[in-house]
Amino acid sequence: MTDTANIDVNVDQKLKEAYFTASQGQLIWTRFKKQTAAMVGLGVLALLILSGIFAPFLTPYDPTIAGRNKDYMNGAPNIPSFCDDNGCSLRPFIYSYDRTRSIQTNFRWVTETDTSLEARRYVVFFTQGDKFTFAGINFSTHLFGVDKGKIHIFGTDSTGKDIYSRTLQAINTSLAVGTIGVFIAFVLALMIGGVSGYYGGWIDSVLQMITDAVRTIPTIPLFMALAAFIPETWSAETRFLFISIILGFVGWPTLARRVRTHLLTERNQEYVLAAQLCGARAGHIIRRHLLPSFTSYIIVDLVISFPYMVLSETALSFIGLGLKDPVNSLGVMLQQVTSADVLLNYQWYFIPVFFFITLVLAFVFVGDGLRDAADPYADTKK
Amino acid sequence: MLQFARFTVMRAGLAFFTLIMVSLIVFSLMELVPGDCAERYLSFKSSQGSVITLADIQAERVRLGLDKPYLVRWGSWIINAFQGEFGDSCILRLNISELLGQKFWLSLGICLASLLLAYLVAIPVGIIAATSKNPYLNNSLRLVSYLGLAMPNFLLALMIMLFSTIYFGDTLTGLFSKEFRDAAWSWDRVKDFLGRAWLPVFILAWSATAFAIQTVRALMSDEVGKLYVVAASARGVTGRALLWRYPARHALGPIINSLGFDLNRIFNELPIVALILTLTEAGSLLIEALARSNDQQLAGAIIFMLTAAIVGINFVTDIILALTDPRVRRSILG
Amino acid sequence: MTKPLISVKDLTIRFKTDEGLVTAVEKVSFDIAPGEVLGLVGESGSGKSVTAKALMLLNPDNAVYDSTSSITLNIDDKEIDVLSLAPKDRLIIRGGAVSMIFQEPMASFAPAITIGSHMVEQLLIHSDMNQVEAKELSIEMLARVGIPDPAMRFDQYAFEFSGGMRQRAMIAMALSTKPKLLIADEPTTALDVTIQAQVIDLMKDLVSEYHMAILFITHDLGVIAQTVDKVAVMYLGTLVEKGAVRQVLRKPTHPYTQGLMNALPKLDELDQPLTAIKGDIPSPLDRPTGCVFNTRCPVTLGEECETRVPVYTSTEEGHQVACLLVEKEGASA
Amino acid sequence: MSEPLITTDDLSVHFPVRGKTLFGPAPVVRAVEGVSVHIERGSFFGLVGESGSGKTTFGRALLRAAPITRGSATYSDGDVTYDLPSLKDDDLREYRKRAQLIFQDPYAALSPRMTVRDIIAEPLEVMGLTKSRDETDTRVREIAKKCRINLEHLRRFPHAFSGGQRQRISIARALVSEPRFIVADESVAALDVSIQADVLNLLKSIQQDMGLTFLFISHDLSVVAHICDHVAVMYLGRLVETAPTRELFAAPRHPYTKALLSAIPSLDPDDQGNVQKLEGEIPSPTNPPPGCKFQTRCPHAIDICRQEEPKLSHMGFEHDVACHRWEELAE
Repeated sequence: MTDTANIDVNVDQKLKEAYFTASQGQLIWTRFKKQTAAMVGLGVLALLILSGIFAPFLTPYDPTIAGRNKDYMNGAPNIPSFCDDNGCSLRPFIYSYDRTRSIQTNFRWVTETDTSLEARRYVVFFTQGDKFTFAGINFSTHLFGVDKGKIHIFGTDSTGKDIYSRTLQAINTSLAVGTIGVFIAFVLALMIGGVSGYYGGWIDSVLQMITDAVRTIPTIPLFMALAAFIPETWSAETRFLFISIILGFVGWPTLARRVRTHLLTERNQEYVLAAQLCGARAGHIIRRHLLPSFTSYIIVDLVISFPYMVLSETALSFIGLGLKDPVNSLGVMLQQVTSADVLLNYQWYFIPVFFFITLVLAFVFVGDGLRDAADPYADTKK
Repeated sequence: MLQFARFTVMRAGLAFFTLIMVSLIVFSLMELVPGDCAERYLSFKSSQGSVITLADIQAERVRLGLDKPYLVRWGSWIINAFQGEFGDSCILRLNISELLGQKFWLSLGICLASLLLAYLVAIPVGIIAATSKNPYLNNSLRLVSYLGLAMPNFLLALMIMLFSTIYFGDTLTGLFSKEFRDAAWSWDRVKDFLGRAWLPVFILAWSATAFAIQTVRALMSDEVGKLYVVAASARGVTGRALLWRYPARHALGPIINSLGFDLNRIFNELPIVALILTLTEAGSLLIEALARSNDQQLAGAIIFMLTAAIVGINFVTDIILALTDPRVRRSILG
Repeated sequence: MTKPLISVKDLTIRFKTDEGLVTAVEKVSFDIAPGEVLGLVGESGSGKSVTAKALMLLNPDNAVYDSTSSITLNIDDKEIDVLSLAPKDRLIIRGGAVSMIFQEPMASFAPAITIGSHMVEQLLIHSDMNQVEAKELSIEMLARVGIPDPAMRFDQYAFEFSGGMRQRAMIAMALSTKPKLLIADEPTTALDVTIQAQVIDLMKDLVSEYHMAILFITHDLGVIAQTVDKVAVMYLGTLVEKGAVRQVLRKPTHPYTQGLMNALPKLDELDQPLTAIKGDIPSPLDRPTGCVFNTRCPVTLGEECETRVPVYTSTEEGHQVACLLVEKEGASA
Repeated sequence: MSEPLITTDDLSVHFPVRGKTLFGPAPVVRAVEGVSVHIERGSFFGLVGESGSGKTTFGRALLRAAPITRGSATYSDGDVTYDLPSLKDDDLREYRKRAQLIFQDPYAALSPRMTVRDIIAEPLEVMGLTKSRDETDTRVREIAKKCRINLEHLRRFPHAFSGGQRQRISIARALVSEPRFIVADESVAALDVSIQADVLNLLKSIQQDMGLTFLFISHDLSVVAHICDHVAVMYLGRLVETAPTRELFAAPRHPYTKALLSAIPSLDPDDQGNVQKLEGEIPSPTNPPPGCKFQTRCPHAIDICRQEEPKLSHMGFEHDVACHRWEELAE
């Protein structure tokens, strides 16, 4: 009896010591873990990011025109199944199909599926397919495919490109645009907000006026005006880079304001004064006190501003000013749902929309959770 | 009173300065874009079949004053802009103020209506979210407001349009029915306008509401936890009086303060929504100028006017705050 | 014998937190007679503010009152069970018969509402006065608490008042409904010592004028000595000693009260070294078992103090102490 | 009489008020105005005043953490002598080793992102006082032991500690560079009574052990009376009275000191104190009254007090007072 009590006390003591020796990062993580919504968001986000990064491997086909299926344009999703009238199989399969278009069908594609046993196309894993380059090495292995013909689990678009492959690729692109945009905005914000907050005084006043002026300009119209002048001759990659850069350039003022506010509050903390009274130079104070106290806030800010970058990119691509084929982005994917035809006949075009919404929601929830977890007053609010 | 007048003048000066800064930024960006108005117009002409020589371009440049130094051109542009005169459009060759005229005000009206709608919804909902102790209600309100962020306006617009096309046979697009499009203002035209304008207003308000709910909720949560609310309930103030007279009233200041930036956000969405709903009367010029014809004169004018509207709103809200909030009044009057 | 104005019995308050239930106040009992001033002394975390707020049901929603707890208010021959008051009946304890003044007068006035408007609002809630009468009475009250030019001050905001004036206005407001019990939560702590003296003087005057009872909460034994009739000493949510002010301050009996007295720098005994109480105040999260003071007690009996909760022993008429040592001495004597 | 460690003469600190003034000269807060004191080596010098008296600013000016507008301040510990207003770079850094500050708020003064060991070691590393990590660790341990910090706690973060423990960490950090002069700014004000005594005793014993000189800033006269040898009283940026502790508490001369003393509530319920209650409140330092700064609240103010500012006059053994009427009032 007393033994177990002692063990309990020991465990208790260990837990306490762990809490006492936990750094700020660990404490934030502990608080973050308590929030179910944020944890779910984080899981979903991690999944989406990973599938974006490993898109070439996870998807069976090349997402550009090179990987198109000429025989299956505007094709409905093929859902693999295990059983049908002809019995069950341990390996999931889809059916072969035959598509025809003639005057009898009003020139629409009509798909006839052959549900016979012989026409089954079995799903195979780690199959060889389109070549892709990942981390500088050429691969041709894909997670799955079918033994004959092609499989399109999200269907295909009007040119026969696999929507599943395009979607994962699009996530990758949108994340990349967002990352570059956020990074540029962040560097600008850190420089301008940093100078403003660290020096204060009239430098601060002038920089604040400029920041405020930039903040009042509605960014998307401005952005449209700029993007409209992108020469048609630019390659898709150049466009991609240019758009990310513009996103960064219009996104900095809000971040800069926050950097400045953090810096101003942090700079006046007593422990910074204590370091100054030790004779610490500016470099030491920035490295040892300002930056560490800052990173948690900055990470929160970055995560929160990320979905807006993705949204802006989407909006631009949506009106046709952003990215173009062969670069896939979520905005490009979203643009394709704009016709009534899609809603009536090709509803699978909407699948990427759900990915998009999920991605933004995941970011927002993670950002929110991080903000609450990093809030030093979160404990006292209870 | 004198101090207040001084504050107003100073604040107006600041607004003026902001506008000048903005004009410089906008003007410079327009300048950075490759090609100038003369080239653009003449290349447009040449695509129409006229034969254009380099000398023609040069002559056109001189005519438009494009040969003058950058700062001089900016100076004359800004002076004209403050008189509401933006010169002629590059491509359309029409006077921009005439071209924009009513259309700009219609756009502004729609945006302001969306802002109003957003806060009409967001204030009660935000207050409920901040004060309710029901975790389910709280979480579902949160999810809805996040959906407002994650579901972009253009998608929503598209969905509504497609559904209405399919189920009602009416695209709900445009701001006027055909018969009223070019008619003079009349009561019927107003009715027609209102019957159609609600959709863009609703769509623009959609994500604005989501933002506004977040703002209201955060501000209210801050205020609700303050000691003066406890003190008020210790004096027997209860129910709605405790909510409205105390935290809500004090959260109002920052909300009013943020109106200008909310308007900014709505302006951001305007061109895209306008494009989808083919709001030809109000938004087409924007799209036309910004995205299609590369008309830098027109684009500059539109962005400048939008920004001027925001700066104007910011000015007005600051004055309102100074008039209504004793704390702000005190910091101004010293 | 007259009934006490308010009678608190076995008040136990726990807070629901992520770490489980945290006990803030345990088995606190005291009475306040009409016109009597009771001082509640304790350091941070002692639960004195939580106790006071319980009298007005002002604790946040995660506070749980133990079922054995009772707070009874006797007003005009009526017994009011405070803890079971329905929300609509709470006016009597919220500014009616019970009023409260807070430690930070700046934070307890809404910043964008005038002082006068606060006062009128309260009067309109608690009396059948009209706007004009309420304003007249409010200005009268402001004048009574020594605020110069009250008619002008009536229309000002809290930030236009100085610290001392704010606390005076707070007192004027609390008294305007003529409460039977005034709860004063550290009313002078945020003030400078010369201003504190003014406010204490004012409160003493008002007590005799209005004949109301006061629950005076503070951590400052000097303020207690100058203002109250009876004292209750709290430590970590428990009342360790209570009695008349002269009894407790002249013959402190509980080791904690003794420790507090010894730790206090006294102007008339400059040569006496200060004796600190060893250790730190434990967090309410790990409240000691047995006697709550056993972790810091200089005369602890060891295991017995760690396991058995002491009961109150009377050392003299009206002077009660919760300490096992005193219990034993009492038994042997 | 031993040598002074700190000598100030007519020391003044003015701050411009940041605000919206377009026209006319910016208003100035005269936080400290013409203060002259001697702080003897090895003494525990108390500085008392209410909020707005400028006591904190004065302490910070001596550490060069607030700008000295006018007057002189000299530090002289026998080895070196520094003229504080003109200290530059190297000398300033050298001075920082000799003069340190202990803060009021034990929560704000410790970086939440550093372990206790790192916090205490920071001055050593910044000043380059130790050569190796081992040496640093040894020094940290020594000082931690002196400040009664559990050595096992060195790897913890500040959030693990209560106010009293944090204050001890703060003290350890101030002492680790072995300074000669410590400014303790309201260092026990935020602590509970039972903890406060412990920290006061610690400060006193350390001062005696290490032969330090303390400038102890406080609003609490009884604490000052207990721990200090010499007390100076400030009011609205001015020094109004300074004397050895015993002398000051036995025979206060300035009406403000008297009022301050009588305002302390006595622990004896039957001792209502000799009535010396002050009317009104301390005026704003942006707009101080003319003449004697205390005249608006002084019960003895006469015409001269409203017109002329009294000088600090030497009235006895180390006892100075700034009052026009102290001689009449003493009778």
